[in-house]
Amino acid sequence: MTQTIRVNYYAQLREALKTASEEVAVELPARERDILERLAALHPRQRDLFLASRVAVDEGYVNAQSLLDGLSGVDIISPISGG
Amino acid sequence: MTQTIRVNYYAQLREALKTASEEVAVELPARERDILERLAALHPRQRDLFLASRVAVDEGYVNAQSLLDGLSGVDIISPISGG
Amino acid sequence: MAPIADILSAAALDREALRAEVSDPAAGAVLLFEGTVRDHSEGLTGVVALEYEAHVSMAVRIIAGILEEVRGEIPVRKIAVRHRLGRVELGEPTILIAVSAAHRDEAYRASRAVIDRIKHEAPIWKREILRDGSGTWSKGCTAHRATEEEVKSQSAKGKVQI
Amino acid sequence: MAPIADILSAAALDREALRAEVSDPAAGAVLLFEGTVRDHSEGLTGVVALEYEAHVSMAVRIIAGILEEVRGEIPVRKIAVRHRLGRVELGEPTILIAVSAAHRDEAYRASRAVIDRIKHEAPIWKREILRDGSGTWSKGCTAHRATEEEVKSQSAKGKVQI
Repeated sequence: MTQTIRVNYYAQLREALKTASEEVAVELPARERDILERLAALHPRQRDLFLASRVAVDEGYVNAQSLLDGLSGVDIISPISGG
Repeated sequence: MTQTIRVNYYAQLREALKTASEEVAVELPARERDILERLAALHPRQRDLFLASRVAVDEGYVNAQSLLDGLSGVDIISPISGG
Repeated sequence: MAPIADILSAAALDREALRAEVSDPAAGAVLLFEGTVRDHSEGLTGVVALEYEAHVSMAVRIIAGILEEVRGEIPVRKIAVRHRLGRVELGEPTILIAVSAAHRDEAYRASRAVIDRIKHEAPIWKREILRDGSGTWSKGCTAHRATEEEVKSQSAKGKVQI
Repeated sequence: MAPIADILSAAALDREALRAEVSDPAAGAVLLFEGTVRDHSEGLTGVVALEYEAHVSMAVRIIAGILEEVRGEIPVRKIAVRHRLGRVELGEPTILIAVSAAHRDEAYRASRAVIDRIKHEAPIWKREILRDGSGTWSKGCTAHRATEEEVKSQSAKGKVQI
Protein backbone atom coordinates (compact mmCIF):
# COMPACT_ATOMS: atom_id res chain seq x y z
CA MET A 1 0.00 0.00 0.00
CA THR A 2 1.35 3.41 -0.90
CA GLN A 3 1.64 5.71 2.09
CA THR A 4 2.97 9.21 2.54
CA ILE A 5 5.60 9.52 5.29
CA ARG A 6 7.71 12.37 6.61
CA VAL A 7 11.42 11.97 5.94
CA ASN A 8 13.97 13.94 8.00
CA TYR A 9 17.50 14.71 6.83
CA TYR A 10 20.62 15.79 8.70
CA ALA A 11 24.09 17.12 8.01
CA GLN A 12 25.48 16.31 4.56
CA LEU A 13 22.16 14.99 3.19
CA ARG A 14 20.19 17.97 4.47
CA GLU A 15 22.71 20.27 2.85
CA ALA A 16 22.85 18.39 -0.44
CA LEU A 17 19.04 18.22 -0.69
CA LYS A 18 18.60 21.79 0.60
CA THR A 19 15.84 20.65 2.95
CA ALA A 20 15.64 19.21 6.45
CA SER A 21 12.42 17.35 5.75
CA GLU A 22 10.04 16.28 3.02
CA GLU A 23 6.96 14.12 2.48
CA VAL A 24 7.46 11.06 0.33
CA ALA A 25 5.06 8.39 -0.92
CA VAL A 26 6.47 4.91 -0.22
CA GLU A 27 5.19 1.36 -0.63
CA LEU A 28 4.71 -0.29 2.79
CA PRO A 29 5.60 -2.68 4.26
CA ALA A 30 9.21 -2.14 3.25
CA ARG A 31 12.68 -3.00 4.42
CA GLU A 32 15.30 -0.36 5.27
CA ARG A 33 16.99 -0.91 1.93
CA ASP A 34 13.71 -0.44 0.00
CA ILE A 35 13.17 2.95 1.64
CA LEU A 36 16.72 4.07 0.90
CA GLU A 37 16.39 2.91 -2.72
CA ARG A 38 13.11 4.81 -3.04
CA LEU A 39 14.73 8.02 -1.75
CA ALA A 40 17.80 7.47 -3.96
CA ALA A 41 15.49 7.17 -6.97
CA LEU A 42 13.90 10.51 -6.05
CA HIS A 43 17.34 12.12 -5.59
CA PRO A 44 19.62 10.24 -7.97
CA ARG A 45 22.60 12.60 -7.47
CA GLN A 46 22.68 11.60 -3.79
CA ARG A 47 22.34 7.87 -4.49
CA ASP A 48 25.70 6.91 -2.92
CA LEU A 49 24.96 8.93 0.19
CA PHE A 50 21.50 7.35 0.60
CA LEU A 51 22.84 3.84 0.17
CA ALA A 52 25.49 4.53 2.87
CA SER A 53 22.80 5.84 5.24
CA ARG A 54 20.68 4.16 7.90
CA VAL A 55 16.98 4.53 8.63
CA ALA A 56 15.91 5.41 12.18
CA VAL A 57 12.42 5.27 13.67
CA ASP A 58 11.53 6.47 17.18
CA GLU A 59 15.18 7.33 17.94
CA GLY A 60 16.56 3.91 17.08
CA TYR A 61 18.04 2.31 13.97
CA VAL A 62 15.67 -0.12 12.31
CA ASN A 63 16.77 -3.70 11.90
CA ALA A 64 17.99 -4.13 8.32
CA GLN A 65 15.98 -7.38 8.03
CA SER A 66 12.72 -6.06 9.49
CA LEU A 67 9.63 -5.35 7.44
CA LEU A 68 8.53 -1.84 8.41
CA ASP A 69 4.85 -0.89 8.37
CA GLY A 70 2.55 1.71 9.86
CA LEU A 71 5.26 4.36 9.73
CA SER A 72 4.44 8.04 9.92
CA GLY A 73 8.00 9.20 9.48
CA VAL A 74 11.66 8.19 9.38
CA ASP A 75 15.00 9.83 10.08
CA ILE A 76 17.72 9.28 7.51
CA ILE A 77 21.05 8.96 9.31
CA SER A 78 23.68 9.75 6.68
CA PRO A 79 27.25 8.53 7.36
CA ILE A 80 28.19 9.60 10.90
CA SER A 81 31.40 11.14 12.16
CA GLY A 82 31.02 11.84 15.87
CA GLY A 83 33.74 11.52 18.47
CA MET B 1 87.72 -15.93 43.67
CA THR B 2 86.05 -14.69 46.84
CA GLN B 3 85.38 -10.99 46.84
CA THR B 4 83.64 -8.65 49.23
CA ILE B 5 80.89 -6.55 47.65
CA ARG B 6 78.42 -4.01 48.96
CA VAL B 7 74.79 -5.17 48.84
CA ASN B 8 71.96 -2.61 49.00
CA TYR B 9 68.41 -3.44 50.11
CA TYR B 10 65.11 -1.64 49.66
CA ALA B 11 61.55 -1.74 50.93
CA GLN B 12 60.42 -5.10 52.29
CA LEU B 13 63.93 -6.65 52.29
CA ARG B 14 65.49 -3.63 53.97
CA GLU B 15 62.83 -3.80 56.65
CA ALA B 16 63.04 -7.55 57.13
CA LEU B 17 66.86 -7.47 57.37
CA LYS B 18 66.85 -4.27 59.43
CA THR B 19 69.59 -2.80 57.27
CA ALA B 20 69.79 -0.85 54.01
CA SER B 21 73.21 -2.18 53.14
CA GLU B 22 75.84 -4.75 54.11
CA GLU B 23 79.16 -6.15 52.92
CA VAL B 24 79.09 -9.76 51.77
CA ALA B 25 81.83 -12.09 50.58
CA VAL B 26 80.79 -13.77 47.31
CA GLU B 27 82.45 -16.12 44.81
CA LEU B 28 82.96 -14.33 41.47
CA PRO B 29 82.26 -14.68 38.60
CA ALA B 30 78.67 -15.55 39.44
CA ARG B 31 75.26 -15.49 37.83
CA GLU B 32 72.33 -13.51 39.26
CA ARG B 33 70.87 -16.66 40.76
CA ASP B 34 74.17 -17.57 42.51
CA ILE B 35 74.26 -14.18 44.22
CA LEU B 36 70.64 -14.45 45.35
CA GLU B 37 71.27 -18.00 46.65
CA ARG B 38 74.33 -16.78 48.54
CA LEU B 39 72.33 -14.00 50.20
CA ALA B 40 69.44 -16.39 50.93
CA ALA B 41 71.91 -18.72 52.66
CA LEU B 42 73.06 -15.81 54.83
CA HIS B 43 69.46 -14.83 55.64
CA PRO B 44 67.51 -18.10 55.45
CA ARG B 45 64.27 -16.59 56.84
CA GLN B 46 64.12 -14.30 53.79
CA ARG B 47 64.90 -17.04 51.29
CA ASP B 48 61.59 -16.72 49.38
CA LEU B 49 61.96 -12.96 49.14
CA PHE B 50 65.54 -13.22 47.84
CA LEU B 51 64.60 -15.80 45.23
CA ALA B 52 61.78 -13.53 43.99
CA SER B 53 64.20 -10.58 43.75
CA ARG B 54 66.35 -9.25 40.91
CA VAL B 55 69.95 -8.08 40.98
CA ALA B 56 70.75 -4.63 39.58
CA VAL B 57 74.17 -3.16 38.78
CA ASP B 58 74.73 0.44 37.63
CA GLU B 59 70.98 1.18 37.63
CA GLY B 60 70.03 -1.71 35.36
CA TYR B 61 68.88 -5.28 35.91
CA VAL B 62 71.58 -7.81 35.14
CA ASN B 63 70.89 -10.39 32.48
CA ALA B 64 69.93 -13.63 34.27
CA GLN B 65 72.29 -15.60 32.00
CA SER B 66 75.31 -13.29 32.33
CA LEU B 67 78.41 -14.18 34.33
CA LEU B 68 79.05 -11.20 36.58
CA ASP B 69 82.60 -10.30 37.57
CA GLY B 70 84.55 -7.31 38.86
CA LEU B 71 81.57 -6.11 40.88
CA SER B 72 81.99 -3.66 43.73
CA GLY B 73 78.32 -3.66 44.69
CA VAL B 74 74.81 -4.74 43.76
CA ASP B 75 71.27 -3.53 44.42
CA ILE B 76 68.75 -6.18 45.39
CA ILE B 77 65.39 -5.29 43.84
CA SER B 78 62.84 -7.17 45.91
CA PRO B 79 59.38 -7.73 44.32
CA ILE B 80 58.15 -4.39 42.98
CA SER B 81 54.73 -2.79 43.25
CA GLY B 82 54.85 0.61 41.57
CA GLY B 83 52.07 2.22 39.59
CA MET C 1 25.80 11.10 38.04
CA ALA C 2 24.75 13.93 35.75
CA PRO C 3 21.40 13.52 33.92
CA ILE C 4 21.77 11.82 30.55
CA ALA C 5 20.45 14.92 28.76
CA ASP C 6 23.84 16.52 29.63
CA ILE C 7 25.69 14.01 27.42
CA LEU C 8 25.67 16.52 24.56
CA SER C 9 27.07 19.93 25.40
CA ALA C 10 27.11 23.21 23.48
CA ALA C 11 29.58 24.60 26.04
CA ALA C 12 33.31 23.85 26.33
CA LEU C 13 34.07 20.51 28.00
CA ASP C 14 35.66 20.47 31.46
CA ARG C 15 38.09 17.59 32.05
CA GLU C 16 38.33 18.01 35.81
CA ALA C 17 34.55 18.20 36.22
CA LEU C 18 34.04 14.97 34.28
CA ARG C 19 36.93 13.30 36.14
CA ALA C 20 35.22 14.21 39.43
CA GLU C 21 32.02 12.46 38.30
CA VAL C 22 33.74 9.06 38.28
CA SER C 23 35.56 9.38 41.63
CA ASP C 24 35.05 6.24 43.70
CA PRO C 25 36.92 4.93 46.76
CA ALA C 26 37.01 1.43 45.22
CA ALA C 27 38.67 2.67 42.01
CA GLY C 28 42.35 1.96 41.47
CA ALA C 29 42.42 3.25 37.89
CA VAL C 30 40.78 6.20 36.14
CA LEU C 31 41.09 6.70 32.41
CA LEU C 32 40.17 9.96 30.72
CA PHE C 33 39.87 9.75 26.95
CA GLU C 34 39.78 13.02 25.08
CA GLY C 35 39.08 13.47 21.40
CA THR C 36 40.65 16.72 20.23
CA VAL C 37 40.47 18.86 17.10
CA ARG C 38 43.59 18.19 15.06
CA ASP C 39 45.01 20.25 12.23
CA HIS C 40 44.57 17.58 9.57
CA SER C 41 42.46 14.63 8.51
CA GLU C 42 42.77 12.15 5.68
CA GLY C 43 43.65 14.22 2.63
CA LEU C 44 42.97 17.57 4.33
CA THR C 45 45.38 19.98 6.04
CA GLY C 46 44.93 23.38 7.65
CA VAL C 47 41.89 22.41 9.72
CA VAL C 48 41.23 25.18 12.27
CA ALA C 49 37.98 23.97 13.84
CA LEU C 50 35.27 21.31 13.72
CA GLU C 51 31.54 21.97 13.71
CA TYR C 52 29.34 19.28 15.21
CA GLU C 53 25.66 18.65 14.82
CA ALA C 54 23.55 15.77 16.06
CA HIS C 55 20.13 14.20 16.01
CA VAL C 56 20.13 15.25 19.64
CA SER C 57 17.42 13.13 21.24
CA MET C 58 18.49 10.01 19.35
CA ALA C 59 22.20 10.56 20.06
CA VAL C 60 21.54 10.98 23.79
CA ARG C 61 19.46 7.82 23.81
CA ILE C 62 22.03 5.80 21.85
CA ILE C 63 24.98 6.95 23.97
CA ALA C 64 23.08 6.25 27.19
CA GLY C 65 22.35 2.77 25.82
CA ILE C 66 26.03 2.21 25.01
CA LEU C 67 27.01 3.17 28.58
CA GLU C 68 24.42 0.75 29.97
CA GLU C 69 25.71 -2.06 27.77
CA VAL C 70 29.36 -1.46 28.59
CA ARG C 71 28.56 -1.29 32.31
CA GLY C 72 26.83 -4.65 31.92
CA GLU C 73 29.76 -6.21 30.06
CA ILE C 74 32.76 -4.89 31.98
CA PRO C 75 33.00 -4.52 35.78
CA VAL C 76 33.78 -0.81 36.06
CA ARG C 77 32.90 1.55 38.89
CA LYS C 78 31.65 4.60 36.94
CA ILE C 79 31.53 5.95 33.41
CA ALA C 80 30.75 9.52 32.32
CA VAL C 81 30.65 11.00 28.83
CA ARG C 82 30.34 14.46 27.28
CA HIS C 83 30.27 15.20 23.54
CA ARG C 84 30.49 18.70 22.10
CA LEU C 85 28.00 20.28 19.71
CA GLY C 86 28.69 23.40 17.65
CA ARG C 87 32.08 24.83 16.77
CA VAL C 88 35.18 23.44 18.50
CA GLU C 89 38.56 25.11 17.94
CA LEU C 90 41.90 23.45 17.17
CA GLY C 91 43.27 21.61 20.22
CA GLU C 92 40.00 21.76 22.15
CA PRO C 93 38.20 18.61 23.33
CA THR C 94 35.35 17.26 21.19
CA ILE C 95 34.51 14.34 23.47
CA LEU C 96 35.51 13.26 26.97
CA ILE C 97 35.04 9.77 28.36
CA ALA C 98 35.93 9.14 32.01
CA VAL C 99 36.00 5.61 33.40
CA SER C 100 36.90 4.44 36.90
CA ALA C 101 37.47 0.79 37.78
CA ALA C 102 39.11 -1.29 40.47
CA HIS C 103 41.73 -2.47 37.96
CA ARG C 104 43.27 -0.81 34.92
CA ASP C 105 42.38 -3.57 32.48
CA GLU C 106 38.67 -2.94 32.93
CA ALA C 107 39.17 0.82 32.64
CA TYR C 108 41.03 0.48 29.32
CA ARG C 109 38.57 -2.01 27.86
CA ALA C 110 35.51 0.00 28.85
CA SER C 111 36.95 3.30 27.65
CA ARG C 112 37.86 1.80 24.30
CA ALA C 113 34.48 0.13 23.90
CA VAL C 114 32.61 3.36 24.66
CA ILE C 115 34.52 5.53 22.17
CA ASP C 116 34.42 2.87 19.44
CA ARG C 117 30.69 2.35 19.84
CA ILE C 118 29.90 6.07 19.97
CA LYS C 119 31.87 6.59 16.77
CA HIS C 120 30.01 3.78 15.03
CA GLU C 121 26.51 4.32 16.39
CA ALA C 122 25.78 7.87 17.55
CA PRO C 123 23.98 10.10 15.01
CA ILE C 124 26.52 12.91 15.21
CA TRP C 125 28.19 14.66 12.27
CA LYS C 126 31.14 16.95 11.96
CA ARG C 127 32.27 19.46 9.39
CA GLU C 128 35.96 20.31 9.08
CA ILE C 129 36.50 24.07 8.87
CA LEU C 130 39.55 25.43 7.03
CA ARG C 131 41.40 28.72 7.44
CA ASP C 132 39.37 30.37 4.67
CA GLY C 133 36.14 29.57 6.52
CA SER C 134 35.06 26.86 4.09
CA GLY C 135 33.75 23.63 5.56
CA THR C 136 33.54 20.00 4.41
CA TRP C 137 31.45 17.27 5.99
CA SER C 138 33.64 14.42 7.22
CA LYS C 139 33.24 11.38 5.02
CA GLY C 140 32.10 9.37 8.01
CA CYS C 141 30.97 5.78 8.14
CA THR C 142 27.62 4.06 7.86
CA ALA C 143 26.14 3.71 11.34
CA HIS C 144 26.46 0.16 12.63
CA ARG C 145 27.01 -1.86 15.77
CA ALA C 146 30.72 -1.99 16.58
CA THR C 147 31.60 -5.66 16.82
CA GLU C 148 34.00 -7.19 19.31
CA GLU C 149 36.15 -8.08 16.33
CA GLU C 150 36.48 -4.45 15.31
CA VAL C 151 37.17 -3.30 18.84
CA LYS C 152 39.89 -5.93 19.10
CA SER C 153 41.45 -5.16 15.75
CA GLN C 154 41.63 -1.60 17.11
CA SER C 155 41.63 -0.13 13.66
CA ALA C 156 37.98 -0.01 12.67
CA LYS C 157 37.78 2.52 9.88
CA GLY C 158 35.57 3.16 6.90
CA LYS C 159 32.26 1.63 6.06
CA VAL C 160 30.91 -1.58 7.47
CA GLN C 161 27.29 -2.56 6.95
CA ILE C 162 25.50 -4.68 9.48
CA MET D 1 58.99 18.33 27.81
CA ALA D 2 59.84 18.33 31.52
CA PRO D 3 63.29 16.98 32.48
CA ILE D 4 63.29 13.25 33.16
CA ALA D 5 64.35 13.83 36.77
CA ASP D 6 60.78 15.10 37.33
CA ILE D 7 59.34 11.65 36.58
CA LEU D 8 59.22 10.89 40.31
CA SER D 9 57.44 13.45 42.43
CA ALA D 10 57.14 13.89 46.18
CA ALA D 11 54.41 16.50 45.61
CA ALA D 12 50.77 15.90 44.64
CA LEU D 13 50.29 15.14 40.94
CA ASP D 14 48.55 17.70 38.73
CA ARG D 15 46.39 16.18 35.96
CA GLU D 16 45.92 19.40 34.00
CA ALA D 17 49.63 20.24 34.09
CA LEU D 18 50.58 16.82 32.74
CA ARG D 19 47.80 17.01 30.14
CA ALA D 20 49.23 20.33 28.95
CA GLU D 21 52.65 18.72 28.42
CA VAL D 22 51.29 16.49 25.64
CA SER D 23 49.27 19.14 23.78
CA ASP D 24 49.99 18.97 20.06
CA PRO D 25 48.11 20.42 17.07
CA ALA D 26 48.46 17.11 15.21
CA ALA D 27 46.87 15.11 18.05
CA GLY D 28 43.30 13.88 17.62
CA ALA D 29 43.31 11.81 20.81
CA VAL D 30 44.70 12.34 24.29
CA LEU D 31 44.55 9.65 26.93
CA LEU D 32 45.21 10.35 30.60
CA PHE D 33 45.73 7.26 32.73
CA GLU D 34 45.56 7.74 36.45
CA GLY D 35 46.41 5.16 39.08
CA THR D 36 44.55 6.01 42.28
CA VAL D 37 44.67 4.83 45.88
CA ARG D 38 41.75 2.48 46.42
CA ASP D 39 40.26 1.31 49.69
CA HIS D 40 41.13 -2.35 49.20
CA SER D 41 43.57 -4.75 47.61
CA GLU D 42 43.66 -8.51 47.33
CA GLY D 43 42.75 -9.79 50.79
CA LEU D 44 42.98 -6.35 52.45
CA THR D 45 40.23 -3.82 53.20
CA GLY D 46 40.22 -0.45 54.96
CA VAL D 47 43.24 0.94 53.10
CA VAL D 48 43.48 4.70 53.78
CA ALA D 49 46.75 5.56 52.03
CA LEU D 50 49.72 4.15 50.16
CA GLU D 51 53.36 4.93 50.88
CA TYR D 52 55.76 4.73 47.96
CA GLU D 53 59.50 4.43 47.90
CA ALA D 54 61.84 3.90 44.97
CA HIS D 55 65.41 3.26 43.96
CA VAL D 56 65.11 6.77 42.58
CA SER D 57 67.96 7.06 40.08
CA MET D 58 67.32 3.58 38.69
CA ALA D 59 63.54 4.10 38.50
CA VAL D 60 63.97 7.38 36.60
CA ARG D 61 66.38 5.72 34.20
CA ILE D 62 64.12 2.71 33.64
CA ILE D 63 60.96 4.75 33.11
CA ALA D 64 62.76 7.10 30.70
CA GLY D 65 63.92 3.99 28.81
CA ILE D 66 60.36 2.64 28.67
CA LEU D 67 59.11 5.94 27.21
CA GLU D 68 61.87 5.88 24.58
CA GLU D 69 60.99 2.30 23.62
CA VAL D 70 57.26 2.94 23.40
CA ARG D 71 57.84 6.09 21.32
CA GLY D 72 59.94 3.95 18.99
CA GLU D 73 57.29 1.23 18.72
CA ILE D 74 54.07 3.24 18.44
CA PRO D 75 53.58 6.46 16.43
CA VAL D 76 52.42 8.82 19.16
CA ARG D 77 52.88 12.58 19.35
CA LYS D 78 53.92 12.98 23.01
CA ILE D 79 54.08 10.98 26.24
CA ALA D 80 54.53 12.35 29.77
CA VAL D 81 54.66 10.45 33.07
CA ARG D 82 54.67 11.33 36.78
CA HIS D 83 54.86 8.81 39.63
CA ARG D 84 54.35 9.74 43.27
CA LEU D 85 56.76 9.04 46.11
CA GLY D 86 55.85 9.21 49.79
CA ARG D 87 52.37 9.02 51.27
CA VAL D 88 49.35 9.23 48.95
CA GLU D 89 45.85 9.44 50.44
CA LEU D 90 42.75 7.48 49.40
CA GLY D 91 41.43 8.65 46.02
CA GLU D 92 44.56 10.63 45.15
CA PRO D 93 46.63 9.85 42.03
CA THR D 94 49.72 7.66 42.41
CA ILE D 95 50.75 7.79 38.75
CA LEU D 96 49.68 9.83 35.73
CA ILE D 97 50.44 8.89 32.13
CA ALA D 98 49.44 11.33 29.38
CA VAL D 99 49.68 10.31 25.73
CA SER D 100 48.72 12.29 22.64
CA ALA D 101 48.49 10.75 19.18
CA ALA D 102 46.93 11.49 15.81
CA HIS D 103 44.58 8.50 16.26
CA ARG D 104 43.04 6.91 19.34
CA ASP D 105 44.34 3.42 18.67
CA GLU D 106 47.94 4.55 19.10
CA ALA D 107 47.06 6.51 22.23
CA TYR D 108 45.43 3.48 23.87
CA ARG D 109 48.20 1.08 22.91
CA ALA D 110 50.98 3.38 24.06
CA SER D 111 49.27 4.27 27.34
CA ARG D 112 48.70 0.61 28.14
CA ALA D 113 52.25 -0.36 27.22
CA VAL D 114 53.73 2.36 29.43
CA ILE D 115 51.73 1.48 32.56
CA ASP D 116 52.25 -2.26 32.10
CA ARG D 117 56.00 -1.87 31.66
CA ILE D 118 56.37 0.54 34.56
CA LYS D 119 54.53 -1.90 36.81
CA HIS D 120 56.75 -4.77 35.74
CA GLU D 121 60.12 -3.01 35.54
CA ALA D 122 60.41 0.12 37.68
CA PRO D 123 62.08 -0.39 41.10
CA ILE D 124 59.25 1.21 43.07
CA TRP D 125 57.54 -0.25 46.13
CA LYS D 126 54.36 0.56 47.99
CA ARG D 127 53.12 -0.07 51.46
CA GLU D 128 49.38 -0.21 52.14
CA ILE D 129 48.45 1.83 55.21
CA LEU D 130 45.38 0.85 57.24
CA ARG D 131 43.18 2.96 59.51
CA ASP D 132 45.13 1.96 62.61
CA GLY D 133 48.33 3.28 61.04
CA SER D 134 49.83 -0.16 60.40
CA GLY D 135 51.41 -0.78 57.02
CA THR D 136 52.05 -3.85 54.85
CA TRP D 137 54.33 -4.02 51.83
CA SER D 138 52.42 -4.98 48.72
CA LYS D 139 53.25 -8.51 47.69
CA GLY D 140 54.43 -7.21 44.32
CA CYS D 141 55.94 -9.13 41.46
CA THR D 142 59.46 -10.05 40.45
CA ALA D 143 60.80 -7.34 38.16
CA HIS D 144 60.79 -8.48 34.53
CA ARG D 145 60.31 -7.24 31.00
CA ALA D 146 56.60 -7.03 30.19
CA THR D 147 56.15 -9.15 27.08
CA GLU D 148 53.81 -8.33 24.22
CA GLU D 149 51.91 -11.46 25.20
CA GLU D 150 51.23 -10.10 28.66
CA VAL D 151 50.25 -6.70 27.38
CA LYS D 152 47.84 -8.34 24.95
CA SER D 153 46.34 -10.70 27.49
CA GLN D 154 45.67 -7.51 29.47
CA SER D 155 45.64 -9.40 32.72
CA ALA D 156 49.28 -9.69 33.64
CA LYS D 157 49.31 -10.38 37.35
CA GLY D 158 51.59 -12.10 39.78
CA LYS D 159 55.07 -13.36 39.28
CA VAL D 160 56.71 -14.05 35.97
CA GLN D 161 60.43 -14.69 35.72
CA ILE D 162 62.31 -13.77 32.58
